[in-house]
Amino acid sequence: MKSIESFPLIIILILFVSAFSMPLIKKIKIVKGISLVSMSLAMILALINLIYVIDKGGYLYRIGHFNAPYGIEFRIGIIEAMMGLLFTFVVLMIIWYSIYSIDKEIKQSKIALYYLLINILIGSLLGVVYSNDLFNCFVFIEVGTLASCGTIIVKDKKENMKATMKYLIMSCLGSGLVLMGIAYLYSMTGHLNMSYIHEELINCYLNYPNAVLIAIGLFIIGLGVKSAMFPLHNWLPDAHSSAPTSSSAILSSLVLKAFVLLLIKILYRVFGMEILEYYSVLNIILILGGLGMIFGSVFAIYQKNIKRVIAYSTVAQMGYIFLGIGIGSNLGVSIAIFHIIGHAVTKSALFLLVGAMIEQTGQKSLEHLKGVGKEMPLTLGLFTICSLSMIGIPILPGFISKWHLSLASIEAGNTVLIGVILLSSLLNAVYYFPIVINGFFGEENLKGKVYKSKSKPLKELMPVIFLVVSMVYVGLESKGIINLISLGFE
Amino acid sequence: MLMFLIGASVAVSTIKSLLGAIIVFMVYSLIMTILWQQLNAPDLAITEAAVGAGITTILFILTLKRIKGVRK
Amino acid sequence: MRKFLSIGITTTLIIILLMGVNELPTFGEYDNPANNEVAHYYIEKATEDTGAMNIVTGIILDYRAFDTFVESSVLFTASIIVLLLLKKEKNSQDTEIDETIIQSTILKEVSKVIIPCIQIFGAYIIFYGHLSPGGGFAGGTIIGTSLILYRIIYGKKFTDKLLPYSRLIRYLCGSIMFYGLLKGYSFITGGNHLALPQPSLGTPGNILSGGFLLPLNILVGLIVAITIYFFFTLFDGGEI
Amino acid sequence: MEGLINNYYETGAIILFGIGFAILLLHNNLIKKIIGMNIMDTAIFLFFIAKGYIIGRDAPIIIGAHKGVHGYINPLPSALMLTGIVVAVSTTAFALALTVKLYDGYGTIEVDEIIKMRSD
Repeated sequence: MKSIESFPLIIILILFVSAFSMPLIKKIKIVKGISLVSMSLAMILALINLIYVIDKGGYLYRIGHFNAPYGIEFRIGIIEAMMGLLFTFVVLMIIWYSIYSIDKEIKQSKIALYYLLINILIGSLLGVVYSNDLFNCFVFIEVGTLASCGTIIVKDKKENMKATMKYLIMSCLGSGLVLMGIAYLYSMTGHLNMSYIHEELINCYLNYPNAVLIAIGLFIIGLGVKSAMFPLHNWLPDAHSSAPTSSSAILSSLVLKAFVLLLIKILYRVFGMEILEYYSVLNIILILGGLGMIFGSVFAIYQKNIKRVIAYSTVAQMGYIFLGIGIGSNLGVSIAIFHIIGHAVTKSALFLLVGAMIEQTGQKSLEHLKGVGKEMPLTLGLFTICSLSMIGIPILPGFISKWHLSLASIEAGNTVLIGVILLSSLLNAVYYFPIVINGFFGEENLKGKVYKSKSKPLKELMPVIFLVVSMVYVGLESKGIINLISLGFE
Repeated sequence: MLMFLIGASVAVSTIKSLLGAIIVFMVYSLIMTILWQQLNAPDLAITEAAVGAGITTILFILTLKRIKGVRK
Repeated sequence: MRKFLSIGITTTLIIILLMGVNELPTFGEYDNPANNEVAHYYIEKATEDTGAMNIVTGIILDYRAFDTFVESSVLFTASIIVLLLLKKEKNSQDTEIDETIIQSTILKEVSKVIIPCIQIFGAYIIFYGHLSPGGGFAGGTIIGTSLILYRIIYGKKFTDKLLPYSRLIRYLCGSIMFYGLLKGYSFITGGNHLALPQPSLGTPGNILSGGFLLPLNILVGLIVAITIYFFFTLFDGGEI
Repeated sequence: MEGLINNYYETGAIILFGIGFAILLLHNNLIKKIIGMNIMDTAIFLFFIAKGYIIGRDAPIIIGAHKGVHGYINPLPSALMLTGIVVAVSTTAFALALTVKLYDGYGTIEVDEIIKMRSD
């Protein structure tokens, strides 16, 4: 049974090594096969690992022959194992979807390299999630950044390049700041391992009052840039809306989440509650999260392009996660992590559905998508379920996280937040409902459209249906999941 | 030496000509190499001399050449 | 306006960060927190544990080898993306772009002597990476540079025959995969406390010592050299 | 203030970091931006290396007999920064390739001109 402990490492190695083999293979079908097989293998291993962790509790896993402060180690708790399963599952579905549609979006010669980049990207994100070593995390972040820029640029259009440039510059700033933060921490403590830094820092943070605060600030800004915290989000809509469908699904549902998770790990594992309370930095995250929730939705209302609407909605949803982190109580952070799960599933389904609509009708703007419900009823039906979750209709995960966030804010004695959450839900409804209503009942555009004329074959929509089903499942099982998370957070 | 580095970096931002900026940056890299050798990090110094001053500069100049080449 | 803004932001940032530096431990002191038992452990045990005389090589290829593995994949990813961006489709344009092959005989004769010297120096840095400063990255860069010189002096046709794209990419992927498997074996046996056979460390100081260090250094050198050559050719013309 | 003068290497590194940051964030030309990024990265490397240095110690390479724990500087920062340099080079290469592509597409490498072209 001991060998199950090395599964996280094996997952990462499988993903990387299978990625390295891809340029050697000429036939695209085999590349797609390798990508699917490696990802499903990774998912199975992650599932076994999760069951093992729930059964036996978390553990530390050393990489190589040397123990923690000298070598690098992974820390696998319930949260990490759960994230591993979530990431591999969502990516598996997205790859499944992309196998049918990717040929239409990018050039034939680039498809093999595209799957290579996706594999490396997911491997690096899992590395960020699992690793317990700050510098190791940094290197993984860099791989992830480069690979995610690569998945945007494959489309080879002008606006892609512009968006990627913006993204690349912003994330270089972010990684520079993170590395500076690591430098500060290293010079204060002499360790790179998160647990050891925490032990050392608890003893000496009073000696360096400013430096610790600056280090916290560097991490928050640096990772905030990468995970689209509110005032630093301006690269996101361009990048996510111009990328190919499957890339924007991955970027929006997973890449941001890995960085948020790293921020949670750094704030609560490296610095710890004591230091955070001493400096009261959490309030800043709280305010920024709240602002992000409202302004993200407000911007989304004014967008004409359907992909940009969903991209801005991501900004708003990231606001919920930051709000959860900022509340600072145990419940708040658990809900933030729960929202990561719910949002990852929902948003990837949304992006895939919108991608399907754009692909079949050839229209991007909301104006032209009126009446799409007649042509593609199943697609729009699934879209409706997902948007209901975003708005917050009971049973679906969006509602559960909003409900518990309100509970957490009452617990923290901050009732203003409930107003913010309500307002944000209302704004969500303002931009999601018109899409659905106009889609089904947009009278003026219905003429000349044949029922189901453009709907996708069922087998191509299967992965999306799986995602939606799992979303409903997450909603139904929310109690168990939240309990598990808070168990893992202890 | 540090003052020189700071001067070089300010110069990079103010120099109008791109080629000039790249060359100043190359000099900056070389000075950085010497500094690291003084700080007893020879591995790093070798790598920086080969990578920072060599490859990065070559890449910059090739880019510049391509950009200028298109303009003609 | 923009200028003032930039100066303002710079000074604020610098002042904020300097406030932190002000409190940090003094430069060059022995009892800084950074020089704790971890650093001492490395200095004391590196030769014994890894067989490397150069402690830095011991750290990057053994203690923190996972970092280095990920880092090689950064390099690999970058080269793939540059390939994605700049590679021209074959026969998309007529290939008769006027290529400036340098016709000087002196240059060719001199380079015949000098380039092998550069390559030998690069190989020396790679092979002695665990004994003296240097290692895979520096040595690989130097060899890559020598390949670039070949291309500059002898022209594209010569290097295309010598180093065709398909062979290079095969070497690149092969070496990085081999690296991953080799290190993966070592990681997993180490992490599970399995007593599977490991290469012997040999006498410290010999070139054939240090277990995995020498092959790893060679692989890293190969990866870096090919990547550097890729970068050059892609930036130069986009054809490889 | 005394801390700043004692830590003069770190102070210099921070100033360089700030300058690189400003160039990266505010300069208009893409090539200059990339140079700024490189300056920022090398500044951080300098900071790290300065943290590992101990006055009067040798480089961490054992030549002849082992001098014991008190003979060598801290080797860890060098090892970390070796990784960092390679990462920086990869990012630089990517950014430059993107610059070339952008130039092919838009015919300029000034950022605000590129952004203006959206409205066309």
